[in-house]
Amino acid sequence: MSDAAATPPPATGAAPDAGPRDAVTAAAARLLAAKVPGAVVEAVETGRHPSLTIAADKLVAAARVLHDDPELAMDCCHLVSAVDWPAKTPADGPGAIEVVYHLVSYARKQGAAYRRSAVKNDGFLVLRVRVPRDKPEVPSVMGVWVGADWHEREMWDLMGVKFTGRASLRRILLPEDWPGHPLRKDWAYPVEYHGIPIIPPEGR
Amino acid sequence: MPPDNKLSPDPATAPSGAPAIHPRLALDPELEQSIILTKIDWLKDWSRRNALWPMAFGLACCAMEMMATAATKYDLDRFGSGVFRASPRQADVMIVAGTVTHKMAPRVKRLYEQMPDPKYAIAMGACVIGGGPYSRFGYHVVQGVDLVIPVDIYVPGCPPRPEALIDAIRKLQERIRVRGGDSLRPDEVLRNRERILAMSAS
Amino acid sequence: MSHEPVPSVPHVPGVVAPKAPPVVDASDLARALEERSMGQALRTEELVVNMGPQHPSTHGVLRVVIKTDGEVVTALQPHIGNLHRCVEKIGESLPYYQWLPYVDRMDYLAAINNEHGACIAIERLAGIVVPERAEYIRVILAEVQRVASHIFAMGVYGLDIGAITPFLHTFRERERGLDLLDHVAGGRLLYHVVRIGGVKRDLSPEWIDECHAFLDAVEERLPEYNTLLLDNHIFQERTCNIGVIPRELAVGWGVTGPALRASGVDWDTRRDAPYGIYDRFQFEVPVAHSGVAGVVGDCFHRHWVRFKETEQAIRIARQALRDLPPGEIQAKLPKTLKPPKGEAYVRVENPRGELAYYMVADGTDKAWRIRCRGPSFSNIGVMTDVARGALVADLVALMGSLDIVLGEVDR
Amino acid sequence: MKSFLDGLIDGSSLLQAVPRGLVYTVGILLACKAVLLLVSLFAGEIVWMERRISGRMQARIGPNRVGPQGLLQFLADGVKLMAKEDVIPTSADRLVFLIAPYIVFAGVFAAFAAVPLGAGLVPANLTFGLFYVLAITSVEVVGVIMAGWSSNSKWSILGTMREVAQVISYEMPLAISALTVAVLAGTLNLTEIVDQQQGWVWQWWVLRSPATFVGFFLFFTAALAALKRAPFDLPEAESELVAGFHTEYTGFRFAIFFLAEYAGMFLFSVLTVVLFFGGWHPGVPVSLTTGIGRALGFLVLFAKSAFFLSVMIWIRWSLPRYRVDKVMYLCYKVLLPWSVAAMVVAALQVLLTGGR
Repeated sequence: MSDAAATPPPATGAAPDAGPRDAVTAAAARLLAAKVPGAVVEAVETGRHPSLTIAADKLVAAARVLHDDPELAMDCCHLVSAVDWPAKTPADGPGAIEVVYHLVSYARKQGAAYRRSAVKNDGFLVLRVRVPRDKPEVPSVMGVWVGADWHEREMWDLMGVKFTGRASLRRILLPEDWPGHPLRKDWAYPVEYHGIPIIPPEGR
Repeated sequence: MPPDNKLSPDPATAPSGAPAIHPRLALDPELEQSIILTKIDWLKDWSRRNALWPMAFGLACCAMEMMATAATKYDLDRFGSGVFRASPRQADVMIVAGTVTHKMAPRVKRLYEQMPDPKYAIAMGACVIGGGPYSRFGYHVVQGVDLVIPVDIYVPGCPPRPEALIDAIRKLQERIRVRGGDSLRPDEVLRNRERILAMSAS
Repeated sequence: MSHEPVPSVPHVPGVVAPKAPPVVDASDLARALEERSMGQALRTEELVVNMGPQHPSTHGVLRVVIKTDGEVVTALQPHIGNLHRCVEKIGESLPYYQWLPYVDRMDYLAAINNEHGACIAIERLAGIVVPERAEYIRVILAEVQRVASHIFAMGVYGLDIGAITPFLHTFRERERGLDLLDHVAGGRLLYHVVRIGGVKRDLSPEWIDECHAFLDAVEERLPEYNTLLLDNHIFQERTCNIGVIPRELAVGWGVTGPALRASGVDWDTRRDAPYGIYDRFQFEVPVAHSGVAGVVGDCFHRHWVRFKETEQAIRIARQALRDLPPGEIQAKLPKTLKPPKGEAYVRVENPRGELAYYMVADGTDKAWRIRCRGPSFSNIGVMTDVARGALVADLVALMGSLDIVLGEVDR
Repeated sequence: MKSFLDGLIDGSSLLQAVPRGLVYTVGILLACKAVLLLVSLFAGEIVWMERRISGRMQARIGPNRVGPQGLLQFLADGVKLMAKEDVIPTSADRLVFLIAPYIVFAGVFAAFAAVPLGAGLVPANLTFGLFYVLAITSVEVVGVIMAGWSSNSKWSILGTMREVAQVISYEMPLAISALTVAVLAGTLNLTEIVDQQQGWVWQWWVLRSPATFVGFFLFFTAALAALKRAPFDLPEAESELVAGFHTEYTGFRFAIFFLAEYAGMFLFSVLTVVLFFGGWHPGVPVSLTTGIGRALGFLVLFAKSAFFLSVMIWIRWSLPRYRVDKVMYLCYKVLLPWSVAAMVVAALQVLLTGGR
């Protein structure tokens, strides 16, 4: 995690502007501070992009706590995304890949108070995990949310994030022998694939 | 990848130096004029163009328009082409409706090969003709299905309207009427491939 | 294709797996003798069948490898990606304005709902306020699209079950809906009519009359569809208690939309986390209950929820048509849209479930990262856990009831 | 047939010159050819009928470009299929694969030998005609098993398993419900059964006894299943099994399967008419023994069977498909008990009233 901390902060979500605290994020931050100490690296509870940055090695424990807590009851992992943040210059280190989890609760959603708050943040709890770009290994949360299975496979396929501690991490969309991970910013278009020529974007 | 999936033209069928002769022209000129043969040929072509059974094979958005063409308002069955066969063995025309991706290309080729001769292919939609909107940045999209299988009729549009597909069927019927119902000649196979290869190399 | 055993399509011959060379040793012989003595000399083997990518009921190019014991499915693995069209990469490569048409092509049966979500996400990034009239037009178009998509899904489900005529009957009404959208957008299937900051064209009074006529026609026809499907004895036998997705499984897999409501979860994004102006309309969210037929979470309820939702979509569209205010339909926008640094996560209720966009802007005219969550992507996943022990025919019924569109699975 | 040929020979001096055996052989072959042509033509037109009726049901038009109103559509389809490449999969069992379609067709076609299409218009007026027809149609299953097994395709084998289970099971209710008529009529000869229905409409077997009334519905349902028509079209369920047992068949061989299916439809609708609906008797007491009368009788029979064909088509395009276990349930727990009950009632009726 120290590698990731050394990388420059991402261009997004870091600037907390003034505003009301997001109740869900704040509750999650409190819960994690009590149950899994050291899990929350950075907590943004206000502004347009409230989120919790979680240490990669504590992710599964934190996910389990968020899932099992009767108050929060984050029973659905809506989406697993990954964002590539390559370093501007080689001196800045390897750059980072940020894995973003959008969690939502269906068990808790009953009640008018939640519905009002849902308008603000759509009711999502956003978790971020930042890992170095040259060694993007994140523990899998498939054991907690079974639906994360395919999302993780897709992020391995397109972004090359290695999710550890899960059964099989195969490509899901692209063929198994596809060169590289296309959503990496430095990925180059292949010239041909199995005898079918591909005209690169510059040629079209 | 096993060699049978190699998408480059087979050297045996690729055009050699001499221009390939259309099988119908290869007959003895005198025999060609024979009434019976002409009549049988006419009957064959007549039946082929009036009973073009498409394969029930949709890839993407265009497949919805293909279904619309077969359905209530447009009714492809009027032209005898309403029998969508799920098995390629019983289909005559493969309407490649929708984006062909690199993962799908070997299967498209294989399905085409599973169809019995004479067989025809209609490239429906921009994606199938040349990659369409995905041709530039869509790394996983084949830039034209004619890199994989020979295509008889191209239908532009994204997606083409059902009228356009009906027109394509009519065009295919016209093509069979004018130049006989045999499948594409070897020298016509993958003709676009050379062009694409040249562009790719530059 | 070295990565897969055989890139086989259904017609690849090979009923019997190649026999391994006979290796006989004493223990094998002993076991064989023992089996024979127990009356198990008849050797049976499981059949691995490749369903798709060219199969009439995989709704496109889904490939499902199923292991069957006779007719009973013992294991199943969906393989997707045959329609991966790189929408996320294109989103990073093209300006926001130019990316919008690609969104249509994700869920090609509900193009307007896709556009709606994408525009909301971009507007939230850039802080654009949409004129009132445009908001209403968006809702009208989205609900017309939802009606068209749902009746199409109902008809296609009939096709999967083996009834061909309902499909064509629903198509007749769907054509009217498509004609309506065609009049506004100039395209039958993919529209690009919902634009950033508004909509492309205004609705004429004639269009509104025609829209009312369409909604009336669908409402009138819905009982007819039900006679052919929902109330049909054979249909009920084919769908009740089949492919039951329990609530926990549905939520865990991230199943959304009609499939989630059919599992008994009372959630509709339009009501519970409203986007656009959906909080202004009165409508009910149909949730499966055991009072209809079958058990909650089965194929029948997914179809039933779809039917009920069609009624509600008609209701919303009528309210929007009634309240349609006059005014502008397009906000003033710069020539090059450069949203400030930031991110947005927007989910909208598509006919198939919750479509979500995660957008990260870096201050340029192109997004830094766009991630789309296709609802069908999660809806297919649940199949692996549900289909075990079903018959092949039930598998088709289950697949059809989830109403997947491969365009948004593979994106 | 023999008496007809004898009459022909006696009337012609030319034919008397050739050996009688040769005349019989040629005559039989010609009759076969005529029936084959007739059946093929009917099967083809049933295909056209089905496509047009389904088109109407679905707010479409259906084929209307080839010939007047698309009547020649079946010809185009047939010639095209014959002119197609004949693909035999490499891993198929070649011989079995090649002969399977003929066996399927032979099963249906041979049944027409004993089916009367009009007064005296029966190739072989067998005393056990009904038994023969029900028995010979079972040959079709053998052909289907051969086709499915030899194709060496997984979809084919699944379709074959369904076909075998279904058709063999439905033989029982089919035969038993047909026998309700035979029990009451006291004969298995189809011509005699028809002749017993001469006169007014209430002389038709379907209205003459509660047993035959129920028997008709059981017979028709079982016939749908035996024909693999929807809602029992599981062996070739397109949305499940691609094309079922004939997935691997191309061109001419596929055309034969196609023809056999529609010829089977024609066969069973004729059989329904012959057994339950008065055959060629129009339902009013008129004599149909003259030449014109026979021709009219044939038309009447054809019109009646066209009605039942339409019902089959109507059912096919309206109903969803049953699932394989429900099909079996319907056979063994519904149709079979009911048909046995109908049979018992018919037998009791014969005992109590002496039949008729």
